[in-house]
Amino acid sequence: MSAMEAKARVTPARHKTLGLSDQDVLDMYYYIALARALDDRMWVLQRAGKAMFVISGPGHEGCQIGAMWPMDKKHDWFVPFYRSIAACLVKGMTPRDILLGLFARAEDPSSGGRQMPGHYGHPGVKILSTSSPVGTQFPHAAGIAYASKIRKTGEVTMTAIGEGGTSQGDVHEAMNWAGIYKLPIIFVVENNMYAISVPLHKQVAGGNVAARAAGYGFPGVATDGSDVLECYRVSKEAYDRAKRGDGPTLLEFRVPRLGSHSSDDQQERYRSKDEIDADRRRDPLQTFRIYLEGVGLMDEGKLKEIAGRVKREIDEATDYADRSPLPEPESGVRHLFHDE
Amino acid sequence: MSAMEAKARVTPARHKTLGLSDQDVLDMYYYIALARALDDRMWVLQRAGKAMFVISGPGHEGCQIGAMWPMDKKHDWFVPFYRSIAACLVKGMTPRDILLGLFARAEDPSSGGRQMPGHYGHPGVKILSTSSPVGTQFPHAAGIAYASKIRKTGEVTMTAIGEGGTSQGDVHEAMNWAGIYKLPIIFVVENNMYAISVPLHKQVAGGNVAARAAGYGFPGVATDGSDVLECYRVSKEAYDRAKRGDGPTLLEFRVPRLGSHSSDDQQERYRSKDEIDADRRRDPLQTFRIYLEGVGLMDEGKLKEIAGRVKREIDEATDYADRSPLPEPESGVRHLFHDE
Amino acid sequence: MAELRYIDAINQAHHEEFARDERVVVMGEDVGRKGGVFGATMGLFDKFGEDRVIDTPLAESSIAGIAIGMAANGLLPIAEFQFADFIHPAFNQIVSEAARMRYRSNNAFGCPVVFRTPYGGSHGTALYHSQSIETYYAHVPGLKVVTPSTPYDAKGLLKAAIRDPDPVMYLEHKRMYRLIKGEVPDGDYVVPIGPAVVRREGRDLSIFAYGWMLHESLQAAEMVAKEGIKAEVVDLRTLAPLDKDTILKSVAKTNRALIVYEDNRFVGYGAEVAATIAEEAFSDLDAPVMRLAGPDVPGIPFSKPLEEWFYITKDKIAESIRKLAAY
Amino acid sequence: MAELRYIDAINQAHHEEFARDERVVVMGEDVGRKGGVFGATMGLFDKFGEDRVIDTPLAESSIAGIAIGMAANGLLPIAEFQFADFIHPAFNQIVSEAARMRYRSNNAFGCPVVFRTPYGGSHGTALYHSQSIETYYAHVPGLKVVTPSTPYDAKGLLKAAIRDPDPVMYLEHKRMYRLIKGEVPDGDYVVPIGPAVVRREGRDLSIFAYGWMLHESLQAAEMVAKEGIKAEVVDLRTLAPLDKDTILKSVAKTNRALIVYEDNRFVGYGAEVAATIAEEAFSDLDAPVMRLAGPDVPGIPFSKPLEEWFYITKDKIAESIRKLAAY
Ligand SMILES: Cc1ncc(C[n+]2csc(CCOP(=O)(O)OP(=O)(O)O)c2C)c(N)n1
Ligand SMILES: Cc1ncc(C[n+]2csc(CCOP(=O)(O)OP(=O)(O)O)c2C)c(N)n1
Ligand SMILES: [Mg+2]
Ligand SMILES: [Mg+2]
Repeated sequence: MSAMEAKARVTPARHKTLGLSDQDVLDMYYYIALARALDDRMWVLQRAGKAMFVISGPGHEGCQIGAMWPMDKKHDWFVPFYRSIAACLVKGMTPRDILLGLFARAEDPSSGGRQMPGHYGHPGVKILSTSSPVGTQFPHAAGIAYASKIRKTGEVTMTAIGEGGTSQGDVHEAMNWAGIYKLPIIFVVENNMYAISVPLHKQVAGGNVAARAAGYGFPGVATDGSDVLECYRVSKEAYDRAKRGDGPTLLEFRVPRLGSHSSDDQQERYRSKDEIDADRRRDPLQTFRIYLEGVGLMDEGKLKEIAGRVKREIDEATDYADRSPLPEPESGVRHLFHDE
Repeated sequence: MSAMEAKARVTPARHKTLGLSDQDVLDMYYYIALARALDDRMWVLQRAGKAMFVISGPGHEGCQIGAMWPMDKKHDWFVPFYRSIAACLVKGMTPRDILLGLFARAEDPSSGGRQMPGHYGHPGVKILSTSSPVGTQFPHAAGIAYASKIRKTGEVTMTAIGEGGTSQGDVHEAMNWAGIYKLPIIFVVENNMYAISVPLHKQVAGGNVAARAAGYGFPGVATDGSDVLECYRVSKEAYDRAKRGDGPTLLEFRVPRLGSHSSDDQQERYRSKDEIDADRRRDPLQTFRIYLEGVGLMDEGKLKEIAGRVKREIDEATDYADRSPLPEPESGVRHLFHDE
Repeated sequence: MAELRYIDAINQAHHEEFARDERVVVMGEDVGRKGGVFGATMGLFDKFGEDRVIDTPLAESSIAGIAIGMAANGLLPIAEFQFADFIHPAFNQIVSEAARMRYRSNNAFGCPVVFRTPYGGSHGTALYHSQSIETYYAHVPGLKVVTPSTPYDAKGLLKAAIRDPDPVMYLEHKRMYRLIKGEVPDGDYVVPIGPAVVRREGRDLSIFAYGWMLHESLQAAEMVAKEGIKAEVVDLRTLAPLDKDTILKSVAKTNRALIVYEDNRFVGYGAEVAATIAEEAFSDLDAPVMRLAGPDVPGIPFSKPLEEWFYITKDKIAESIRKLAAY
Repeated sequence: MAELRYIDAINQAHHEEFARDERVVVMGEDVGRKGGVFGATMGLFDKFGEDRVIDTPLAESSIAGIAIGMAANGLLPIAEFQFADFIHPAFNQIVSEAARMRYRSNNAFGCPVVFRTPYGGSHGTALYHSQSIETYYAHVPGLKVVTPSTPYDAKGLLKAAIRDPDPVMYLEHKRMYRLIKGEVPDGDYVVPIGPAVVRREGRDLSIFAYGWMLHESLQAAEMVAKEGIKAEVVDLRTLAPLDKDTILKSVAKTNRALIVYEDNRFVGYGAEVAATIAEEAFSDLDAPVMRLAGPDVPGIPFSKPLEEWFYITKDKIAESIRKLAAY
């Protein structure tokens, strides 16, 4: 969705029809802005030599926030991937938590500085620890959902992956399992058209990830990931479906990739300037702002206020994380097993 | 398809419409009869203590013969699974080859007696060596087809698996690859409703394997595997499609399982008598005979003649294989690498 | 106390743990209505229902991966792999995920999963139903590996594995299932993960073995006893973590070590035992540490003469004992 | 002859083999237009086209499995795994299929595939971009495993691997890519798979190492040389099959052996080297065979202090040398 299309989609009642209050959509915008600013900060810190590596999700924030919004932040489970920064923020992680990870500090709740940045996890808000091998999280999520089902906890599980990751056998196996047991689970695929440098047509036969769901007997929905409210709408439907016991949903969000794959990559080497520019025009931070302006909830002043709040939070978190101690060398042996 | 349904489907022109001569259909029947008799013989030998293990395909022969019929026996590739006995016979293996494997003789062309019976392979007729881990053959077949495509050999590759095997990640990965490169390949799924004891609804989400193909952007067709001519028809279409360069087809044949999983299994422990009986009524050996009788190509005398020929061939093969020497113990070290 | 077959001891442990703790579930191909292809889970489906006794799709990576997820959400899954040869598709989930969950999350998440699987050669098991896989997994930090050799240990170690807060690979040499019988207490007991045990005392040399090789070694020790060679036989039982103390104590007594394993020799598990002895018992040794292991071919071939060529039998072990004793 | 970086030598070998034999193809994630995340396949896509330089889907099991199929049908595939940490999903295809194709088919089918992958720790590579995987694969009969340590060997061994009629795992320690430079002949030459090589002569003890550890060991040897300890340093180069002769000859000369590897110590590759020396050079040894290896935790943690805690550095090696020399 471009700016022009975004404008065309402004109808005053849109978010209300979806059951979202004015405060809800303002909060959603705040999270998009927060995630983006945090993201920008991480790249600045990396370029300044304060961080070794960044992998983040510019362009993916809108769909993540739309998808996570219906979830119960305390009760439900999230099994993220490395681009899930916005989703993790909504789920309950803080900029501090994320920057403690970036700086690999002892206090980093994801891994105590053991993993690369971007490998989120947080037991307090039921975000399962992320690893690097792409695809492995899908069976984990299905297992969590199976446990919810037979333990009758009423939890819903959401997991996320890139479209490239859907090529993995594990993704198929997990969707097959989830379909068999009609699990309360939402599979999110954030399709940014690339797996590092590999374009969609060399990764996804048929070009349509959502279409795969039909083969497992559950619905698959493809949505413009820069249309935050539409992302929310399909996610709410998927959530209700899971809650009702009607089984899984596969959500494919078509999102812009606004940056290189990671700080180790230069996308200019394999993407044209035109294509990169076209993606920029689909930035959810912009399209959602246009919506809020259109329905009269956002203006210059409000924008400044949010930007200010976000900056303060991130400055504070950066300072905190920066001052926080590194792990002790000898702690490397710890937690191999439970009692050690 | 039951006997009654089989009778209903007798129309004089049916095989001719499909471009099959009278001789073709008689040959097809011969192969079904040959595969079945060979199968029966293997079980007799096993019960008599002459063979340690049998795994075979009673009930699957009709679809295998229909599927293999359009293939070029010398030029095209086949990547089988353990039930592919009838398909391997059509492709060019002989009862002797199969029984040399059953008796684990040095001369066994599949493995020189190294593998369990049922692990077919034959370089002379381009049947790739089979292993036991289910699913691994799908990527192999896709790799062969990719080589055919870029080497421009015009070969078509067929591979086969049970419906249970489609749960494997490898199967997904191979179909994805084949879809991306529009490979000249036919994926055959012989759906007998069980993976050993596990029923379809606990293995295949959605219950419909053919439906998976749409997710990869190529056609999937489900066919009654006891209707040999229909199996041929869809296979011929798939073959022509592959030859034209239009890419893969997924063929799901719904077949009866007329025996236990293998000689180590007793299906009575997990299947009802009624269900087993219902399967027996869908025996392709019977339904195809009914067709041939209906169109006047088969009668008592002809049946006897074929049975006699088949028995002679199998007796001869049994004798030969039985007299054939076992491998030398010291040969166990050989062929780890090329030059050894 | 009853005399049970090895397989029955495993089955009994399942039944008792299922009754004791409703978080315990078992999942795998044919573990449900059929009760497992070897019968390890017989009777559980009818008694505990299909929610807890789960016939899975034929997809090993997800068997492991889903078990990991279940464990993260309050269950204690036993993941059965029908044959050890077919655990390989799950290698990534076991190595990268199960074994690392606690370490990578800095103790935030654990992974109390038991990976159970029948391994090793029996008659006619051929290339793909006979593999030894312990080497691959014993090398994985974060994973415990046990190989019980008696019905008593089979039950007690399975209980320990189920109750362990970390992932345990539980390996059953399939040749023992029906052949090996022994006394098994009816009630609850646990054999701790870790300690090895001396199965036969001796003073001329020490044999280190596990699984089926323990039984062949005990018979070989019996054979050479008649010739006056007193072999000590140590059952390693737990392969990771390794009980070095018991090993070093035995070598300190006998001054000679023979390590017997059925797996391929090269970079096989026994190399670690040999290297440990070489490094830590150097001055105790009167002879080179010796290994007797499977030939370095990809598996046990099917045909009888080839199968016999492969196997490590009591005769071959006795031969090695004589050689080592004579050094 | 030019001085090339390790990565450039690998790249050059690709270019030459692609030009020499049109059956050679390369496949992997980002090997095409991007030229690989480390640049190993740079320039191939433009020169040889997308049929032969194949950007694959993100699915390692199929990268291996499809390569096996290609090899069965007349191609010579090089399958690149972006990081060794991500080869695990392909474990089944490599172990059960590639390594067994010839043996199981009694020589009817071969599997001329090269599995190439960057392994080992460099700065900031963390738990999942730093693994050593050689132990798993060196244990697999039917698979050859090479670990070149110099640009010269990198080129020559890659050519040998591509031309080998059997599957070869080609492991590149990623820390060498840009740091290690050396003379590389422009034209065609091959370094045979198999022979180890003595990189530094010495008579007080022998160090056995490969990959990055070779370079740390050479530096450590230099350090202790100043203290009068003359360490011989042997580059194993090929891990499977192992060149026992060169190892035993060196031990016969120095009577002391130190094996250095970055992989986790327990059941690590070095155990085989240690066990072999202990068994076959027993009477040559004046001191216990010693191993220095990575701690037994699931990987190299990210945070600097933890990373340094893990690494086997020249200082730690020098420390071990002194201890062994003093025994
Ligand atoms: C199993 C595995 N293989 C390879 C990689 C290296 N890798 C990391 S991200 C990535 C591309 C992922 O693409 P996609 O799933 O589309 O997600 P995106 O990064 O585009 O959001 C690759 C190849 C990995 N982490 N894990
Ligand atoms: C990877 C792997 N896991 C498990 C097995 C054991 N096994 C052999 S056949 C089979 C069931 C296969 O069912 P299906 O694919 O439906 O084929 P069918 O036997 O019914 O024709 C199983 C579980 C195996 N051979 N390979
Ligand atoms: Mg992507
Ligand atoms: Mg079936």
